[in-house]
Amino acid sequence: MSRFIRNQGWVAGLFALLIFLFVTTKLIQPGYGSGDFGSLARAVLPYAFAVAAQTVVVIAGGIDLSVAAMMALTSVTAASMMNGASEEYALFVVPFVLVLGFVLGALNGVLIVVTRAPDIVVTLATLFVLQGAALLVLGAPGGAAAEWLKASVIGTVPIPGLPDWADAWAPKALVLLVVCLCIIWIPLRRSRLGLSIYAIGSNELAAFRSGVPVARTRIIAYALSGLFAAMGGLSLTISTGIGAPIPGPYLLASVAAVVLGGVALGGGKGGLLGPIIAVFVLRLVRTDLTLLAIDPNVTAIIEGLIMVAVVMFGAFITIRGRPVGATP
Amino acid sequence: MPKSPLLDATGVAKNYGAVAALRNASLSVLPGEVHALMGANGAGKSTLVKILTGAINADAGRILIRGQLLDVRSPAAARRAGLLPVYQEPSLIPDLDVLSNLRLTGTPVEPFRAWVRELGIPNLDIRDTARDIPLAILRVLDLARALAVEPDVLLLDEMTAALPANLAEKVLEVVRRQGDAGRSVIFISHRFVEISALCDRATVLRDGSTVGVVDIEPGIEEKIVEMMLGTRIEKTRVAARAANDVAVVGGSRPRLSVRNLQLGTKLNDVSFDLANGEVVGVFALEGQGQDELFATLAGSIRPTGGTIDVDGAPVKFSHPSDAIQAGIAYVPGDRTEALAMQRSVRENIALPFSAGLRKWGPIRMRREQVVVSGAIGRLQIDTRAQGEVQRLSGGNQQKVTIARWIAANARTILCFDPTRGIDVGTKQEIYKLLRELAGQGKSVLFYTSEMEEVQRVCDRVIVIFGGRVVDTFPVEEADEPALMRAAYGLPRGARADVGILADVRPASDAEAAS
Amino acid sequence: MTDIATMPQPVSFGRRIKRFMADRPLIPLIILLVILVVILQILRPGIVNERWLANTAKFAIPLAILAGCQTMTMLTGGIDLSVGTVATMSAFIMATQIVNQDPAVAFLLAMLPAVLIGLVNGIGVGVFRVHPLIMTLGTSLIGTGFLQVYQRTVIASGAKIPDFLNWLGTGVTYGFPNALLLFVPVAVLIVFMLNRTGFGRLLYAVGDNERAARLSGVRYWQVIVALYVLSSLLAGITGLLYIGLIKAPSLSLAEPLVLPSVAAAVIGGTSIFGGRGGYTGTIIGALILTVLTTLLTILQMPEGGRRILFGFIVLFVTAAYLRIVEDR
Amino acid sequence: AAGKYTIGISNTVQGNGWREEMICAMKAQALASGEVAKLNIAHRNTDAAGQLEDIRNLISAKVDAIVVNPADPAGIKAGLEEATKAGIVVVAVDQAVTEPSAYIISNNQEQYAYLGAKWLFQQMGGKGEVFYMRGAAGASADSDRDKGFKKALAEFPDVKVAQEVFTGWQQDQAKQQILSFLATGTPINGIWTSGIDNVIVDALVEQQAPMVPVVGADNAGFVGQLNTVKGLVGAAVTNPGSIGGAGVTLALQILDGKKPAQQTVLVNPELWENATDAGKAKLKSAADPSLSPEWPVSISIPDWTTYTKDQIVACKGPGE
Ligand SMILES: Nc1ncnc2c1ncn2[C@@H]1O[C@H](COP(=O)(O)OP(=O)(O)OP(=O)(O)O)[C@@H](O)[C@H]1O
Ligand SMILES: Nc1ncnc2c1ncn2[C@@H]1O[C@H](COP(=O)(O)OP(=O)(O)OP(=O)(O)O)[C@@H](O)[C@H]1O
Ligand SMILES: [Mg+2]
Ligand SMILES: [Mg+2]
Repeated sequence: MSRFIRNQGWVAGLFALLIFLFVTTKLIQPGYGSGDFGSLARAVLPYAFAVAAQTVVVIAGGIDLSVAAMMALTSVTAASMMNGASEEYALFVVPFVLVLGFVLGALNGVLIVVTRAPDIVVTLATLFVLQGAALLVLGAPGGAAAEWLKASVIGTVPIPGLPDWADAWAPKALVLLVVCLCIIWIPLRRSRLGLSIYAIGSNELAAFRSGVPVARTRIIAYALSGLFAAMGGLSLTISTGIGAPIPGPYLLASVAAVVLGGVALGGGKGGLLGPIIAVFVLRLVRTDLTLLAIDPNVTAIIEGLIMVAVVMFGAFITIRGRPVGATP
Repeated sequence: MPKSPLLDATGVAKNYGAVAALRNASLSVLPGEVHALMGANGAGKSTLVKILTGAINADAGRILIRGQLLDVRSPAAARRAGLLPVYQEPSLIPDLDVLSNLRLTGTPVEPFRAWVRELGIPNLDIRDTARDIPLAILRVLDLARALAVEPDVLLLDEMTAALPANLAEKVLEVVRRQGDAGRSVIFISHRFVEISALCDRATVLRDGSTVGVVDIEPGIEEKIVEMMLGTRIEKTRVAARAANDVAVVGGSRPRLSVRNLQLGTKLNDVSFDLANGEVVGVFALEGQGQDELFATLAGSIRPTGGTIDVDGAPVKFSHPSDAIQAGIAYVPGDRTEALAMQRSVRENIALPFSAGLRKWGPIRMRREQVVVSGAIGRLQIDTRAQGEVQRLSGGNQQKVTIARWIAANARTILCFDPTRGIDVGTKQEIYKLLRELAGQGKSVLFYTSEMEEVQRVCDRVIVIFGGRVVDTFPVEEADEPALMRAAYGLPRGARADVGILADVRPASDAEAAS
Repeated sequence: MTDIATMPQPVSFGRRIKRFMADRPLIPLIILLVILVVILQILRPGIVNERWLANTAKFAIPLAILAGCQTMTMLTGGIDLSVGTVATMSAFIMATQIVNQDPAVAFLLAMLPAVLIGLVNGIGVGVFRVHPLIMTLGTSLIGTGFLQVYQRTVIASGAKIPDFLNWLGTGVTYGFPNALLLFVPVAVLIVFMLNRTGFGRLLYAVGDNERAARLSGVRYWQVIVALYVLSSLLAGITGLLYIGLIKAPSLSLAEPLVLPSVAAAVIGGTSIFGGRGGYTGTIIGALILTVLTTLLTILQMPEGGRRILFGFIVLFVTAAYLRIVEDR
Repeated sequence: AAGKYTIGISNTVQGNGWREEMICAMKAQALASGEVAKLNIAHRNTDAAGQLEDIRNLISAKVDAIVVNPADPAGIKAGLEEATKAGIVVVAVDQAVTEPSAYIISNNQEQYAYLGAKWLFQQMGGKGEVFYMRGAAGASADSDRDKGFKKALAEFPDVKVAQEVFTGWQQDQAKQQILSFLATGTPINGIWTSGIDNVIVDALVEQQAPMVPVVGADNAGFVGQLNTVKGLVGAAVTNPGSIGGAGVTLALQILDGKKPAQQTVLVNPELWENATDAGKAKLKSAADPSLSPEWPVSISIPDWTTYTKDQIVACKGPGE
């Protein structure tokens, strides 16, 4: 039990915060209902994928500054491929873009391994490269998305055996997110590869000496990051119906959510659930700020304060909660 | 008929920039043999182990396993070839629990558990995160993990150095049985007792070259030392002074006076005095509260009860700097805790000089140079790779941690197992140094995991068991059986009924224990 | 026991050069810089003239000072992402306050937010142990918010660039930019501080092994608070210099310098994990980035291609430098 | 406030003078109209997906109308459609949107570029080299302006683009680019900027480079320079940030049941140059040194905005 609290306490606390925010939202706007929740889920989608992409590499002891640029590139690629193409063609575009993300992500990893330069520099460099590539694909926002793709995040999923009112709270966007993340994350977490990713993040030398193929693991971690980023890029195209070559604000948001979600920058610790809940928290805060019609200039202050306060609080309870006798 | 070697390495060389870690090392191990690899600090033992197990690649050399040429390019390849190391530093992944660590290396769990029990840790929870496990236990887990896959050749790099006596004993016992079972073990240690109890032959390295291979037989010790160091060294018994001398030097007030010290469940009612000019030994089995005692005195942890007086005045430490201000310096047993590994030897030694707010200004480089090189000279630190401490050999790193407080001229030094992983020659130096410090009126609190050290350096010994001081011996009475009995919490005079401790030397029948 | 391995090996000329450079990591960095300049001169013969040198210095100086903030914080394993906001704030406040205030008062008002943000950063990182990336990101959000709120109060009063800052930012004396009058002392001070003062030593020690520093009597929070305040002060001064150079107070004036400042420090050989690096390398790193920007400006190619090239050159420079300096 | 409506505002670029003026114009107009009880402003740096989020949040907040400066004409279609379905009046300002139910009151970006470029090429005598300083690569306003610029270029076959750069609408980047370019010594005959203009003139003055005609926007700083810098010939093309105020007016008209004749209203730019006396006079009257140099001087749009200068400068909305 105490081990559960130690390992999952942060995530549980975050979840409690989320529930608290939902209650607050309902108080602010009594009409807040399932439709609004659907909006929230759709807003969360690109952030959640960005944060998943970031989480994998952070756990592996790295950082990926190219997440947002990767999303932009995959988004414009998808949008320009689907422009004027048939609905069925999108069936080919989606896997193609996912593979593209995976390969480009792997390339990040390969460059890190081969150049031996720090992750932060390599991904900073690829940030520019991917941005440039996105501009070459589409010089200005444009392109299109297949209608069935756009429909895939609108509305709700009828879940057999559940009453309608409950179905209404299962927006397609949320179901899509959960499915996409679980399909990759759960098997990964249970596999030796997953352990290896945690291992190289925790202590690279020890991992190497334990026989972990460090280089290969790092490359795969970045490839997975690329894959998640490609999902994020697709989700952008799906929700906006276009591709935009300028990266959105997903990089810093992803780093912030990773830390809020209890994943140590430095590697080896944490999971995916925390950061995803953190994304919901951050988006819901944004909703509340809008519902309250707070002065927009003050919202920046509030968002910054919340970020700092939550992390400080976390740090504070870890300092306090240290067992007696442990050397700090 | 001579058996053909299981492992045969010849002409191994490895350079780090200008430093030659290995020049021409060779090592040949027979099946079923426990083979010692010996050498002074920095001789290249760890480097050779790393090369044999694929952790680093050699610049030159040839490695044969069962007569077959083998290119061990990675730890995984070495594992496949049946070579398994336990390195000088723990190799479990800190943020994974033990079970995940086993899965990561594909180690079978049940054999591992069996070995862990065998090695004297009955109640390990394999769901514990490695980071939360004490260093000594981690070392044992490393060994159990290696044993569980039944390697052909087991390479143990200073396996016992960080272990308290009870665990070390178990390890030796297990290792010896490996040899009996036909598997080979390469065993690195600076402790001759262990070597003579355990090993069949020894390969001696000096300055990166193999200088000889000898059979272990009574009296060979001197010869090995000679080969290791190139010269004969005097193995002196440092004379401890009688307790009444101390009182004269120190005056009536003790330098450090601890009363009823309490720390959660770890320390109960610890009281003792440390006089000026006195070396007091602390002896304990693993995990009896000695770590916490030292950390408390060093200001790293705040006690939950009791008092500490320095020179008769009560003190409360809330940070190590308070202790340092009071002239109390702490040398931790784990050197990675004490050193800035990427910085130079000089910066590491001079670090306390800049600690205080008042000392943040310009550094007087010349004065610092003098003080630092004085300390380096006094501990004879091998400074060939001094640009970064991490490039020093383990033993030399250990010396840097002590040199720091010699340079800072601390009045009281809390030494936690300072000779861990230090070669014989240097050990003598350190004993001498501690006595010299005592001679200058400084006081030393000295925890050791090696019983014979107690007699070499200490004036008095206190024994801790279950967070309490269970006994205090003048050095004359601190023979090994007495210490061991006390360490197990057995009162003095009850010796007859404890057969287990008849002789602590693992050489004797430790099997009788169970 | 005779063997070739024991004989002194003849060291090849290549190895000797490599070792020479490894001991003096500045030399390869300078060589890389010179190569870039030569390429520039080949592409546009005559461009490398006195005027160009002065302009390059003018733009490299603010970048180099901010990169100095990154160098110092990175030595302790931190990072200061709030420098852009701090510089912008002090610049904006200076330009708007000088209209109605005494210059000295305006200066103090301009440096006030710098001190405050530095203090908050330092306390968050040093006392509450918040990850520096999150802490400084949070304070920079908060700072931006406050700046926007402030901005609304001074719309009517307009802005003015003090002549002195103008002179310092854009002036050239005997071919040397006046900004050097500020930069040279600052650079000398930083280099001296890092190498020859107790505080500098502590930055390295704390970043390398905080526990070791603690056991040596170092109080972590003191070092960290002092460090982040110093970093913020430098950023504030950079802001004043930069407003003198750009002469257009905007609410995002120095933000574009943040990522390059991190890049300059990393290219210059400072490790983001702490304990390793120095300021002289950073200065060259800043020059390299500035020259690179020029190079890309005058290249005739699509913007996408330019960014791709920029990314690859940054990667190449860092990788080449690491290869040369690492003695493996 | 006495008003009855709640108006939601969504904007996706923060921290540049033009957008700040737009927001202030919206606030001032809402206040001056007396019809607005509350403004609900989502104003941050984000992309089209982020704007969708903001629009949906505004729908959740049950505003009566949404005035939006679109991050992209097509990218927020779904959100605008949902808003209309929810009975909310939608007005796009500054740029068009593809959602047919939305009303649009927009600056004509293509015309903006065409007007300035054409004037510039005429000044250059229909031949020579032009330095083309664009906005942010990949932004839709930038590509619209590019169309207008290319259209003018096609009319002057002897004008060549010496160099094309993207300033990212960043002052510092633009200044570094112009200085680098000047250092190459390449002769040019004119400079076209996408609104990052005063730093360009500064650079020419600092470097004592030969003055060439410069085209910029009606930013207070640049307009001031056109009046005062010796030897500078140039033109400011209006691109009023006060379009935001016009958007609020339009939204209120619709809410009050006065639907405009067309769905789209284009506010065409004007060009103020200092090459002729008439132009000079116009520039003189337009100049406003009391404004922040990044703010466009055209702080109001006749027929569309009713606030006073004090009101927009105070930048206060209803209830503040
Ligand atoms: N990464 C490195 N860079 C430079 N020199 C190194 C490096 N690693 C080891 N050395 C040098 O190689 C030599 C041999 O080191 P090694 O660790 O093998 O010694 P050792 O025999 O294990 O000593 P100890 O008993 O002290 O552990 C030492 O002089 C050491 O300074
Ligand atoms: N910067 C330095 N370089 C070289 N040696 C130093 C330096 N600072 C201190 N020492 C040495 O360390 C020892 C302790 O000096 P330290 O200044 O720490 O003593 P202190 O009792 O704290 O003195 P004070 O209270 O005056 O600061 C002295 O032997 C001194 O020579
Ligand atoms: Mg060793
Ligand atoms: Mg050793």
